[in-house]
Amino acid sequence: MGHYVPHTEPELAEMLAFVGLSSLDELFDTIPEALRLAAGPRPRAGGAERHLDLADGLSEPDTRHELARLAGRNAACGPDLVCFAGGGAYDHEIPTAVTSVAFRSEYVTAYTPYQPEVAQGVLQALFEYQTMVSRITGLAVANASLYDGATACVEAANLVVAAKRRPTIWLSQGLNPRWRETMSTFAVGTGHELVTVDLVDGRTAWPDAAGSGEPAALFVAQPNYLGGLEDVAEARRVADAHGALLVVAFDPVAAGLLHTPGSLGADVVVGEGQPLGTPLSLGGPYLGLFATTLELVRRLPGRLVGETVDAEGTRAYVTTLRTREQDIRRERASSNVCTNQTLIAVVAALQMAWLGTTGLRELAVRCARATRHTRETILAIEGVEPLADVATLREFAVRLPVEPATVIDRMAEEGFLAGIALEEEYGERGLLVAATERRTRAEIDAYAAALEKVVR
Amino acid sequence: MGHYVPHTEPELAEMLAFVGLSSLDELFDTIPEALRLAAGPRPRAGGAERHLDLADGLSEPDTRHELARLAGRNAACGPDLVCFAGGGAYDHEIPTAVTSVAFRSEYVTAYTPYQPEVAQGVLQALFEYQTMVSRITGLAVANASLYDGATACVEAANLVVAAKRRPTIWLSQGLNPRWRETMSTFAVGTGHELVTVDLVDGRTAWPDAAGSGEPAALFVAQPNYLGGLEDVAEARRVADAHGALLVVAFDPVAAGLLHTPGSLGADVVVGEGQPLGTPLSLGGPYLGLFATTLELVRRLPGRLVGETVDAEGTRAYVTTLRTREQDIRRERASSNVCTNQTLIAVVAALQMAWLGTTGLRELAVRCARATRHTRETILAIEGVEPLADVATLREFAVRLPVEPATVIDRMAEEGFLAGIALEEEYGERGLLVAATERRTRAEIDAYAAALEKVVR
Amino acid sequence: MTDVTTDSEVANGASGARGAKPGGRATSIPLMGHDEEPTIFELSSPGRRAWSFRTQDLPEWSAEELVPADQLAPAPVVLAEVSERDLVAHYTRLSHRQYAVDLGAYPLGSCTMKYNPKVCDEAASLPGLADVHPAAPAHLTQGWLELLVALGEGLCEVTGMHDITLQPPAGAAGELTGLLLMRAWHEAQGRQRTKVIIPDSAHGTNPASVTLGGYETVTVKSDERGCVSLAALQEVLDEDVAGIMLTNPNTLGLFEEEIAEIAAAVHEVGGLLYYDGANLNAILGVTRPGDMGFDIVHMNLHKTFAVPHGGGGPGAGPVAVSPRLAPYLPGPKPVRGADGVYGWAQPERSIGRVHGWHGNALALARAYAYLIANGGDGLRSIAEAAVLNANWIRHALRGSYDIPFDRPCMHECVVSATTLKKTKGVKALDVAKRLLEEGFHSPTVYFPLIVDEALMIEPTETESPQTVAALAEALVRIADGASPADAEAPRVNAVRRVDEARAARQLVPTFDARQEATPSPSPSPPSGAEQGAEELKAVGSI
Amino acid sequence: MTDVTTDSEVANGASGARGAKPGGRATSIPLMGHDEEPTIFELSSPGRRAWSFRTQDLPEWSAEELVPADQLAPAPVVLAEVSERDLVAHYTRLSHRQYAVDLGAYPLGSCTMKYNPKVCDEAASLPGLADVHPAAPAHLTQGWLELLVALGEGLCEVTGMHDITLQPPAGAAGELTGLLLMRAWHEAQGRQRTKVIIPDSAHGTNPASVTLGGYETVTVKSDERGCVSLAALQEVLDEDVAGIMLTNPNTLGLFEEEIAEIAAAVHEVGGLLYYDGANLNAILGVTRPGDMGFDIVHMNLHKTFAVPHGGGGPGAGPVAVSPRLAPYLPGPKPVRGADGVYGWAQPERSIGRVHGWHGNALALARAYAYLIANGGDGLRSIAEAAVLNANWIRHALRGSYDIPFDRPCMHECVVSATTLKKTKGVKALDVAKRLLEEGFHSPTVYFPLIVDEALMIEPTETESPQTVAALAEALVRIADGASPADAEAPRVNAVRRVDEARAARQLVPTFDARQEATPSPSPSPPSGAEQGAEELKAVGSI
Ligand SMILES: Cc1ncc(COP(=O)(O)O)c(C=O)c1O
Ligand SMILES: Cc1ncc(COP(=O)(O)O)c(C=O)c1O
Repeated sequence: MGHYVPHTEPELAEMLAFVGLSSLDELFDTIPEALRLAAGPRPRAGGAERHLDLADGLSEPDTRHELARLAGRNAACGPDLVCFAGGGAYDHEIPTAVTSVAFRSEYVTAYTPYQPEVAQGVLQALFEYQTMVSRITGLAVANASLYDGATACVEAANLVVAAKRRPTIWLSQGLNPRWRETMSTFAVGTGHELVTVDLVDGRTAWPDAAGSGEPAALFVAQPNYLGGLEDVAEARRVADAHGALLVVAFDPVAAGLLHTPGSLGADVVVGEGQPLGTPLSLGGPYLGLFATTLELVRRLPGRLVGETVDAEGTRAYVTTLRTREQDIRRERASSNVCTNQTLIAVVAALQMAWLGTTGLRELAVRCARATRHTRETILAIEGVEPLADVATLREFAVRLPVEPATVIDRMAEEGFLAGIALEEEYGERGLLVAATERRTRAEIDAYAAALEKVVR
Repeated sequence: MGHYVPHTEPELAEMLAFVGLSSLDELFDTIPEALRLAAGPRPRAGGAERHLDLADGLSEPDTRHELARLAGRNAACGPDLVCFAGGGAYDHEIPTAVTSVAFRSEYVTAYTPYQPEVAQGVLQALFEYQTMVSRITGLAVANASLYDGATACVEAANLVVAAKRRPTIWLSQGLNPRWRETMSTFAVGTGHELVTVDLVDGRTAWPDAAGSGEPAALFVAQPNYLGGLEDVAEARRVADAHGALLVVAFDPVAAGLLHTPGSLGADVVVGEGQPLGTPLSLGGPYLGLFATTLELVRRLPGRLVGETVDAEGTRAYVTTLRTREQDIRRERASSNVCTNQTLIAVVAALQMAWLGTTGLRELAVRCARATRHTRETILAIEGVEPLADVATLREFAVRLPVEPATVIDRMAEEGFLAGIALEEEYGERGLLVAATERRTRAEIDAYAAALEKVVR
Repeated sequence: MTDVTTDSEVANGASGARGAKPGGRATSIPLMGHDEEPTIFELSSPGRRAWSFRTQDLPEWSAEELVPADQLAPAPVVLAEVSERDLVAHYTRLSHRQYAVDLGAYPLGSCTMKYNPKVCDEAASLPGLADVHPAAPAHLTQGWLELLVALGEGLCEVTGMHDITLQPPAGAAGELTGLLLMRAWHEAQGRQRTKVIIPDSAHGTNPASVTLGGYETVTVKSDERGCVSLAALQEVLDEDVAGIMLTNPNTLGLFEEEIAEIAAAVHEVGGLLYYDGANLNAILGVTRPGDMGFDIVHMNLHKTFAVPHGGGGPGAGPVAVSPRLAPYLPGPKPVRGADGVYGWAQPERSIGRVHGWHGNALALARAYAYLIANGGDGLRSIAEAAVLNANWIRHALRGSYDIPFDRPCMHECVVSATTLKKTKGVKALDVAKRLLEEGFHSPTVYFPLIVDEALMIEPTETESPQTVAALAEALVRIADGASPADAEAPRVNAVRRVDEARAARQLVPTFDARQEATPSPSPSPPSGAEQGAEELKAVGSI
Repeated sequence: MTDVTTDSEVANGASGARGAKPGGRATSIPLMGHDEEPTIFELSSPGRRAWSFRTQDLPEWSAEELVPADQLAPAPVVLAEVSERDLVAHYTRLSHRQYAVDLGAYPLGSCTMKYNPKVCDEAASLPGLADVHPAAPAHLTQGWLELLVALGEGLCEVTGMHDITLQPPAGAAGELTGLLLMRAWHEAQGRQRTKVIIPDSAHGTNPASVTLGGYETVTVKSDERGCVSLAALQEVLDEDVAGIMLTNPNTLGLFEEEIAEIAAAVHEVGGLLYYDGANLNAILGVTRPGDMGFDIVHMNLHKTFAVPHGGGGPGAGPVAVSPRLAPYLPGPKPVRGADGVYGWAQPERSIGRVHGWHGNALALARAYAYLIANGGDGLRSIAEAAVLNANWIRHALRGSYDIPFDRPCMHECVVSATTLKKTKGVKALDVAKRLLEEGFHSPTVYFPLIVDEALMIEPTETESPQTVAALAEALVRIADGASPADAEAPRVNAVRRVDEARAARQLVPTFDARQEATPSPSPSPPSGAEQGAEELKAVGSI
């Protein structure tokens, strides 16, 4: 049997006898013969029987070697590359304390807490997570996680359209372009109309009106994709003028310095929770943050944990308002999400607890300092210009004298992940640069020196 | 306050007030002024006050960077060097399953199980460890660990001298020379006389008699330091002839193939448990294995866990025969050992459970195969000769045509840790070579090719 | 004694009583007692901290210098302020209040809670995989791309499909992706289809995804054998049907024997077949959805490929398709170039991306480790043992529980407590709670919906015969001793039965809402009555 | 139901009863019940396996071909045979039956059970440290050598000493090393000394080490202030005295104020002063043994420098010495050459090695991480908070417990249950067991031996004021409510009070001995009566 199947031959025989069978193959007698693959060892070249065309299993050490070989073919941030790339995925400090506790096997190998009596650990951690997300977004309710920032936007779109019964949504061009693309993909099914509102001077220039009817909501990113700080209060005013809801895509690190979107009137806040303790991971698993007002809670997608008591009055936690969910309401559910990103939410809760009030601010300040120093240093390089004249926080966009893709490749040779090449829609030869609290003056200065060489 | 002191300023003030003090310094009023260092920030250059001459604390990420920098200055087995060194420290497979469970924080951050009611985890793991050590040594009782192989020998010496009331011990020259040196160090305190018995043709040539009186015990290593298989039954006969006890230093991996020392009549078995799941670690923490007969149990050094019941008759475990221990018997204790290597014993228990009956044999067989192939391949190199003509298992000694130290250095440049240079006492230009189950034919052949180049 | 206490401690009232205890007291871990664990907020003390950052050596610009005045928050967001010590202790204590696969059996039908080999954890934590930026150019991520391509090929082989997207981060996301592929394909054929057929035994995500895919759900009833009836299917099949979503084995753990005929019938009207891969564990190396005639297949790698569930995620839900659907797959897709160099490519008529980056990559790395460690031979043995365990337990439970469809099952078996309820007043839910007292997680209950008082038991292949026997024995003992007192269960666990109704009625979704414990917001759908009934039904469902 | 059972399961009798349960049943974890956990041997099934080795591609020589016939064991040693799944589950369940610092406070006096920062765990698991062969030549291990040298220098600075050996793997090993240094030094001076003085409050390892060092222990009584009386000391000081072993603060948590005078007196007769560093946590950055006049100092890095205790080890017990003893230190010693290149050197008149390699190196790496993370400033704040916490609790317990030496203490305070025992029949041991019910580990009891019904409480600096208050409150509550029923405690933990006497009487040291449960072997020392008495005293001691 395979590595992870415990049954010994005598046990198999005994069990088969108990169920009245004499071979493992007979277990599959209900499967029509024509559909069945053959059991037993794969026939060497040209055998007649149909088998999976997969190599035989590797031993564990061989498996490890293979994975290590693959890992060795990547340039990782840290030893290989000093990271100045962001665009929704940031190189933040992840303390050992957070990882070692969050990845305890009770959290890792549990299922969705369907039996609350033996799942208080995950439930309480999620309740605390919800509280923290509620606080950093400034809204009363947060769910227990969604897949990532992009799909959180998709869920927000579904929510606002259902709440407003209007199919149109205005999307700031400052919303992450990959998130907008994801929204477009899903809008085909739901029939939403997505209208992009351009950035002007690095900020969203909300129109008085735009095609096809009043919007259900405005979506704005804070900071936006180019790193610019948006005027959320202004967005709220525009939304009000249209009787629309306001959805803010918020960077949780920004919560260390900026007004919470909730305090500025946002109805829904979404975000990418990766900066809260999750490594870059080629983009996943990440964490979709989702918060909203109490008024909209019945439309909340995904799971929600609530406090209650047990039969003896002891404080306890349980998933609640479950009638929103697909397993109960099926085709009328507020969302189809079932498996979410619980473990990443637990990580984020630990990371936020590790940061605390002062740490969250300190984190944001340190990111902002590194970003400002990077910005000032590279703007001093001839031919490097700001892409937009807007206040930034932890990321900024520049126009380069050379193709960004080329710059990124050559900077990699110098030991830097230089940033992200910007989409054409934002203008020519744009590079998006982020510097986190992990970047030191020495690294930034070396980066600037390398960039100067490369763009020359 | 330091990173790991939770007290806030107001809390400190409140607590000080409660104990009737007004400053932290006053806490140390019982310490004579002349002996006190000054509090507060270190005076910059030339300040008058006495402070610790230590840098201020680093942040956690800075600490991590510093440790990573140091780690980066070592050539590690694995990515940097393919390991053919042994000599009591072997490069064995350590499965993730073992490490991840043994290093759960309940095991890592517990103390010695003084309150058995809340320490059944560690106690039962040790009970299982004792059982496994008892089985692989073939003796009825094993303790719950000692520091390492060397100090286990020291404890064995103390035991046999006390049991026999004879101060003399015969040590096979095949016992690890570092272990013999450690025994000599401690023999100065206990007044034992250690008599070394030479190897002839790679095996201990037990004399009919040797200076200064009858020995309390014979110590023989199986396999011995040069990798040779000793005749333990013969050692037993010699011991009997002298009315002496027999102590066998046994490699746990050898238990996969060889007779257990207990089955051949050993009274005490000691050993180095590192091969059971512990990384090379520059030599520590390792694990001293120690087993003996029921007759000698009252002289057992270190802790012993026994099975018992709780007040309701439920099976439970507890440290037992504690009157042997230093905290009770003080100067009359069987040993001074208090803190031992519990966590490493837990690791070893997991590793032995991971191996199981078939795995332990398979491990030994695979080591032996790799060793034989290595031996055959390098003995084919001109000028490389066997140091002794004796059957070996997982390690062997050769005589090189060049200085071993030079060979080791040059082989490191080729990506191999070639082995261990043997002490002069074993003959000239000796190299000790070990190949574990991790070594493949490709690695061994590359090693031989490199060696051929290097000794040419 | 002084009053070194936190605010919240005061709020909690006198300690000594059962309740959340402050500080390093561990009465909340079952080893030490049965108290509540305080929230992290109740452990907070202003000014305390765990955080620590790298020395940057940068100008120490203040918040005011860094942020325009109108953007700067007047005060920082208040979070818990704890030491690393309390942080670690709190979440370690919580972990002792949590059941998990690594502690024991978890026979939760449909969820495939098997043991996840630790070697896969190691794969996911390799810095060379974990510390790679998703926007790094392809030539810097050849290892990742090679892994993704190889995983995709392996999964296509296992399912008998042609091409694949690894982007969907969970099963439901895979379903919706599949439905959008279906839609794109039909549209490319110039067809406007409106309906998707789903059996009444289907998982709730299926109909929910159908709605989001812009289709209408048409439910087809299962027949007396627990399978899709070809006749009933024929009745609803017409030119408006975009496709059918099936899982095979279905949620009763039964193989749809007429699958070839079903496929033919659906294809006949121009519809597509979607395979819900939640139950793939049963057929690894035994039969393949592609060979059965399916056009679109999603996999739950967190079920079949040993990605641990993480308390509810993250998972991964790749979608594999037949050749005609390949051009529509989401992009960018990892591909191997003719020169052996890997890169990203956009399928010709891609529906676009369904994830912000490339899906749950580290979960995919785990699955890849699992795939190569098992290999073709290992995968089949998984199915064999999983199916054997389920049948064994079905046999063992005969006589103690109703077995609505008592014929050879695949990897799970559904039994019912109908008779128990009638004769002893003991419901499926009570059996579930009693099982918690017996040291097992309970099976899935009240699903599939077509079985009354359903208990859906999936032992999985990683449970030994001894464990399966112990589970069966416990279930038999529960049935034998069933009494109204079982409504009191569980009695030996960390908390007693939890008041789910109150949680919904009096919503406390955050620590901050605790004080003001709001009655649940009202007049949004569903209506009160419906709500109550459904909330009740929700208990213990999946 | 069939009989798929292991032998041992049968031996265990009918399941269903309380007892060790087979398979993946988790009633042994307190979350799920209060059963025993079966041993790994009872989970074993012949032929099952977890192991997996690398593909070697070597000739498949058989055991018979590899080993001479007379050496080959007729059959392999029988070990447990389990799946990885059962292996992981079993030891994960056992971990739920274990209290630990990471779960809550552990105020075990003398043991310094403080929180160990997780960053140090990471240090110990870096492959560049963990995967280094101890015999690798110095030029391949420069990082390790640099670390060891820097750690040694830092520890010398902290203790005010001149040079150091890092070899001793624990405190007791450090003690013996120190005594051998003492002996070597005296011998080099041409003196034969025979006695070592130890206060009656000393830890048992001190006298045990003295014996092994070849000396005789002379006990000196503590005075009414709990300290070494200079007068009593003078009485035993003579030319036979090799030295004195002290811990300062002593085991009562009191600072020996006359230490300078003691040092002078001992030096006067040519003796040396040995510092037992178990209590170093109290004086970090505040005062230094070297400045007090000590010649030899051992440190318990597993107490003061946050090496976790691991359930009883491994630790590390470096020994630092004054200049005149440096030439005798064990070797090889890590050294920095003039050229900045590191290497190993043998001290001139080295006593030889005291460890098979270089000591518990990975524990030393943890300690180094802790040292540089705290730095000089951080170390002092550790002492301050540790001492403040202890004094706070001393004040809080006044009125509830006897406080034999009620004056300012250092990092721990010793209280006594003498009055409680007299008035309510509640012993220190009962208080300890009651505290387990309150969610705390108990203090050290019955140590130091000079205090009747001693409870030795060391909160450490990592416990917050809230935790210290909760601990005090629990202790006060226990004293207030003390009653003979406390002899029943603990009642809410995984097991009830454990029968220690039976364990010794009827020795079962292995699973294999279980069946034949041997009455304890007899006629070796100590004699029966002594044994019984001492066994009783042993309960709960350290
Ligand atoms: C039959 C079935 N289909 C679909 C799903 C949905 O998968 P996921 O939870 O990954 O979204 C599940 C999982 O719960 C399931 O059991
Ligand atoms: C005062 C004192 N001295 C010495 C020791 C012995 O140290 P170790 O247990 O590390 O051998 C201890 C530890 O228990 C102690 O508390």
